[in-house]
Amino acid sequence: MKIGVVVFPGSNCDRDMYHVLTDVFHLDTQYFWHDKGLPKNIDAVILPGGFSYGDRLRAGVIAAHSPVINDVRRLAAKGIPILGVCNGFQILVEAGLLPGVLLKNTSLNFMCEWTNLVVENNQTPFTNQFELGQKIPIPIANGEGRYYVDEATLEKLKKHNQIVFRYTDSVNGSSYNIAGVCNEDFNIVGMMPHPERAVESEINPIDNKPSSLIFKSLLHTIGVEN
Amino acid sequence: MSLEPQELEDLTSKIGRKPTSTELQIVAAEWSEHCSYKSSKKHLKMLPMTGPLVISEKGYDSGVLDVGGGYVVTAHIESHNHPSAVEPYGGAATGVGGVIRDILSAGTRPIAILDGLRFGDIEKDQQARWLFKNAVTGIADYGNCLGIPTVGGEVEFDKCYTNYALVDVASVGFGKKENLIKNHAKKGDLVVLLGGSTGRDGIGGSQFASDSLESEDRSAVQIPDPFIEKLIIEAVLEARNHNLINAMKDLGGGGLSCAVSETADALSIGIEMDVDKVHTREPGMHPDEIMVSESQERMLIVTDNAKLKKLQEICKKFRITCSVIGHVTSDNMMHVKKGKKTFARLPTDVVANATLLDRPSKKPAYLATIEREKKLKPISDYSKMMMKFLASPNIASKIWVYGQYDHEVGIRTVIKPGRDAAVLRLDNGKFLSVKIDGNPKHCYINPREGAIGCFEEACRNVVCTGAKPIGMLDHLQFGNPENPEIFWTFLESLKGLTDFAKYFKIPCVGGKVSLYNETPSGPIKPTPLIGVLGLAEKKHQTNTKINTDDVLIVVGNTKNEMGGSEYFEYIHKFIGGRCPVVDFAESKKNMDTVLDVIKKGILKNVHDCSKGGLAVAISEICMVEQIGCTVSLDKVPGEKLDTDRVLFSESHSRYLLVLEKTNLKKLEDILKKNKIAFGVIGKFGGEQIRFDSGSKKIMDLRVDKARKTWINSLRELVVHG
Amino acid sequence: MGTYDVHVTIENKPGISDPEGDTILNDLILKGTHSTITKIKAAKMLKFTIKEKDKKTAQKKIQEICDELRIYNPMVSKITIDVFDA
Amino acid sequence: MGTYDVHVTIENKPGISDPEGDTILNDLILKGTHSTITKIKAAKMLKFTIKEKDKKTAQKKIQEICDELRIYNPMVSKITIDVFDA
Ligand SMILES: Nc1ncnc2c1ncn2[C@@H]1O[C@H](COP(=O)(O)OP(=O)(O)O)[C@@H](O)[C@H]1O
Ligand SMILES: [Mg+2]
Repeated sequence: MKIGVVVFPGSNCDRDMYHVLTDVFHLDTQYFWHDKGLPKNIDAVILPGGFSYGDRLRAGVIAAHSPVINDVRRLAAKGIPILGVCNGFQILVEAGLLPGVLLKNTSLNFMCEWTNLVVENNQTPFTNQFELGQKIPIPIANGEGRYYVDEATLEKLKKHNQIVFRYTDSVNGSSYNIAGVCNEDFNIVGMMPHPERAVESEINPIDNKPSSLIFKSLLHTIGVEN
Repeated sequence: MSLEPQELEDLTSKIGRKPTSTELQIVAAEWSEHCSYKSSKKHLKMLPMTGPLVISEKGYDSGVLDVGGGYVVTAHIESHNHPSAVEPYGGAATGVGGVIRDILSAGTRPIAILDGLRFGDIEKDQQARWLFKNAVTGIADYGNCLGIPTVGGEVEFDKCYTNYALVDVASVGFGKKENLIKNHAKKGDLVVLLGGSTGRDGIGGSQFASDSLESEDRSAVQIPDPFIEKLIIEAVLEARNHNLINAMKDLGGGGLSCAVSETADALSIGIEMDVDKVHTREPGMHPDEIMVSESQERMLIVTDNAKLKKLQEICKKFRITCSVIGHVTSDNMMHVKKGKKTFARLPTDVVANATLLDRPSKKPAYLATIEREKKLKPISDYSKMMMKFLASPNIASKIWVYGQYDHEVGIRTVIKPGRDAAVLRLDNGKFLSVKIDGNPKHCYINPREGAIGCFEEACRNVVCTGAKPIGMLDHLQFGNPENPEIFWTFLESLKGLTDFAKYFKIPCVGGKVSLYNETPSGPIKPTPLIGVLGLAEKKHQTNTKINTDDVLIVVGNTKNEMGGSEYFEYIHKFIGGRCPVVDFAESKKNMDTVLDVIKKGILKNVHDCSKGGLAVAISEICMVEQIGCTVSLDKVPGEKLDTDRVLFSESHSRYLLVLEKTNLKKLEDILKKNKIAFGVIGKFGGEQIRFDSGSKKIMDLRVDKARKTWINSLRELVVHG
Repeated sequence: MGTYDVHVTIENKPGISDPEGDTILNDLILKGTHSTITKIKAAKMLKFTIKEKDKKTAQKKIQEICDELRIYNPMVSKITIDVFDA
Repeated sequence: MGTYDVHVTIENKPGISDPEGDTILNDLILKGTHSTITKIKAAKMLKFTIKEKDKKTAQKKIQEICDELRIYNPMVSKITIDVFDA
């Protein structure tokens, strides 16, 4: 069982994600540099947060053209679970693997704060251990985190159950308070908040259990007893 | 860009000939106040720099502390005042970049940033608001992009900074002791310049920092490139892991001139370099420009032939340029060539060691009368006054600032900004607590006691998290040192800090001096800034939920020390009076005892009492925890004072402790045994923050209203003016 | 072969909110005395220097690049391309 | 009285580096097959709609606003103002 953490120039949550996967959930995890390929026998791929290419032009757009994205696309088509967190989500969106777009927050500022999510789809590889409607206290940290889709697409997302997480409050002006979405097959999930920052009680001032379920869902999906 | 006539004479006699133009540029850069510390160096020696945990190694730009288990913590502090005053965004951002590279130079990974920001009166002054807003964005954009959390800092506004800005940045690094760069070099080793290209930007920057703002060269702006810096960090740490770095130094003020001469001098070697090998941003740069350019995001690395190829591969992976610009010689000379032609050839000890000065000092005349108080208008409605006070820029919550900083990245931040000190978990299972504090209002009234107060306040903040202070950083910011009155205030502050550091056995592990901080209307108030690092063996509960009937205790005496208080200055617009004085013995006793009771685990919340006095500190607990409290001012220990003085005195060495009623007896016993002055002053519950004196209600605020005002007012002020 | 300066202006499509422009207008301009300004729109510009055989080819080429590399996100933005002799 | 569109382009002064333009060029454009592009400079544009008596007044007014409200920092950036009939 192997999890890949893809690292782009400017990724900065890669080490945090790696720590959580290995030290907290004891998964066999490996870094993959953006200009290399991904092995075929990988069980899940995670695109961590950060500022790939310094967020220049638009967050995620330059990284979306990396060679590794072709492999992500290929693995995704085979149904392998893919998770993009924060900048990883922005990259997946820019690569066209997830719908919508992430715009500058309405505050125009970078925002680092704790928010609350509710789970809207508990059938993805990263949410199957949740109850529907379950709350997750979790931090966000982004400047371009305002999820936007037009009305027609929003209806489509609702219809196909592609909305995975919503904020309980209007945090940054996102359409329908969307914090995370998935593709039509449910195996690609993107979310702006940072689960890797919330799974350890030492640094989570509220409750670390809900965020842990994101990783436990993955363990369940790939068949690891933990 | 020039030497004083005396310095030119000095240089000529030391090298026995007339210097070339390149030599003049190099020496002028290195002998600037900023690089050479010529005014301050003699005196800085008084600070205690050693201790059981301090690791000193030649050529480090940051202090190193052994935190056990084979791990070290590094720390450094810098300011970027002049550049930030003209270009707040770029100036503040590159200030972050600079101090980060100091941490990296030791071979440690930067794990935290703290920022101290000071501007003019943002309520009235649009320029101050513009400076503030852009400096915050600059720090946010830089630190966030690097993925280094900004975990703490402070913000202060004072008229003395009108049309100016103080932007201080401290950084903390962490790593394995065995990975520290040993800084050694031998003949034939290669000198490599790594990172961003060298351009004309920032030329003259460090003399710029030593000249007053009016006469500055306004072309000296630097464009931040945090993306390159991030790649440099990763490349350097990977190179470190492969043992490819014999010695390393970051390029800061004075550019290549300083980096090359100081490296050579520290390692007792010579360096021969070729400016044609430096990767430049624009064609046709003159050797003088290349030598003094202060382009950001560059590191100087000494490696050797066997390691070069691997180093180049790593740089290529991280898409950063690295150029071999020279090699190590054994003649202790700094030899700068362009192709075959020599442009400078100077003994490194001459370049790196400016003649130190003994500046005259004289007690400033204003101090003779500053302690006299004038008659103040009595407060008719304390509740109303307090709401205004909570909304004032210095007292209001700084969430608008730290909410823009990623303070969680790196997943170490146990105690996040918004409390006292920040706490980071370390890989050895211990916890590091950090805080920076300054107080120009106190320091103006009494430079010695004010500086000591900043030091004690930073210690107090760290102690409030259950950590014991293990190291201090100082950043001494003053006006023009050629003015004996200013130089006197510098010396007084330094002496005070030294006395405190020695008494408490807290070594100074790093620091910086920034002089010539002059605004168009005169020098800034003395602004020493103190950073304190504390270590805790385990995580302590110092901010758990407060419930109804929990009790509030104040430790430490409240004294008649109103000078420089926010209350005098903001409410009464009065500068004067006696400023708070730290009683060392009392301070130590309180600190030790508070640490001791925190370790016993009987406290729910601990908060220090500082700016705004008891009234503000107690309100802060209530507003953060969203619970009311009824406080009896008669129970506050100390001499008998007027109500406003009890509420707003900023006496040091005071702590607020919150605990369950059932633990009160236990606590009282310990406090009594240790002969601590304390009072059981309040009881939590309800929705009001209420202060009583006897049966008289003095002040009564609704927690939710107070909280809303306190949290939002700074944002409102900045965003909507 | 000629060298051309090509300016690509990227701006939000009509109907997509522009908090940046709105903020400058409301918090900065209208706070002062400048009541003749009725609207502000923020945009981004990229100035390309390109060597192509003629203006038209330069324009076409840049349009291609912008589409292919997603210099703008067609879901929310549109671009305007202006070509000048360098 | 007329209504004018005023475009203000804010860009780094010559000689001052432009990391964003460089990254777009090196990491996006030149990674592909687009070798005819030799330079990219990033800039920001603000499009003002203003009611003034004539073009010249509109231009002057906008310049004033940009200076007074520090829409750009003259230390680092320069602005170009173009006025069009709305
Ligand atoms: N510029 C800043 N950057 C980051 N955090 C800040 C900044 N200013 C204030 N803070 C945080 O806000 C809290 C209150 O700051 P301050 O009022 O200076 O505390 P204290 O009075 O205890 O010294 C602290 O946690 C501090 O670290
Ligand atoms: Mg405090």
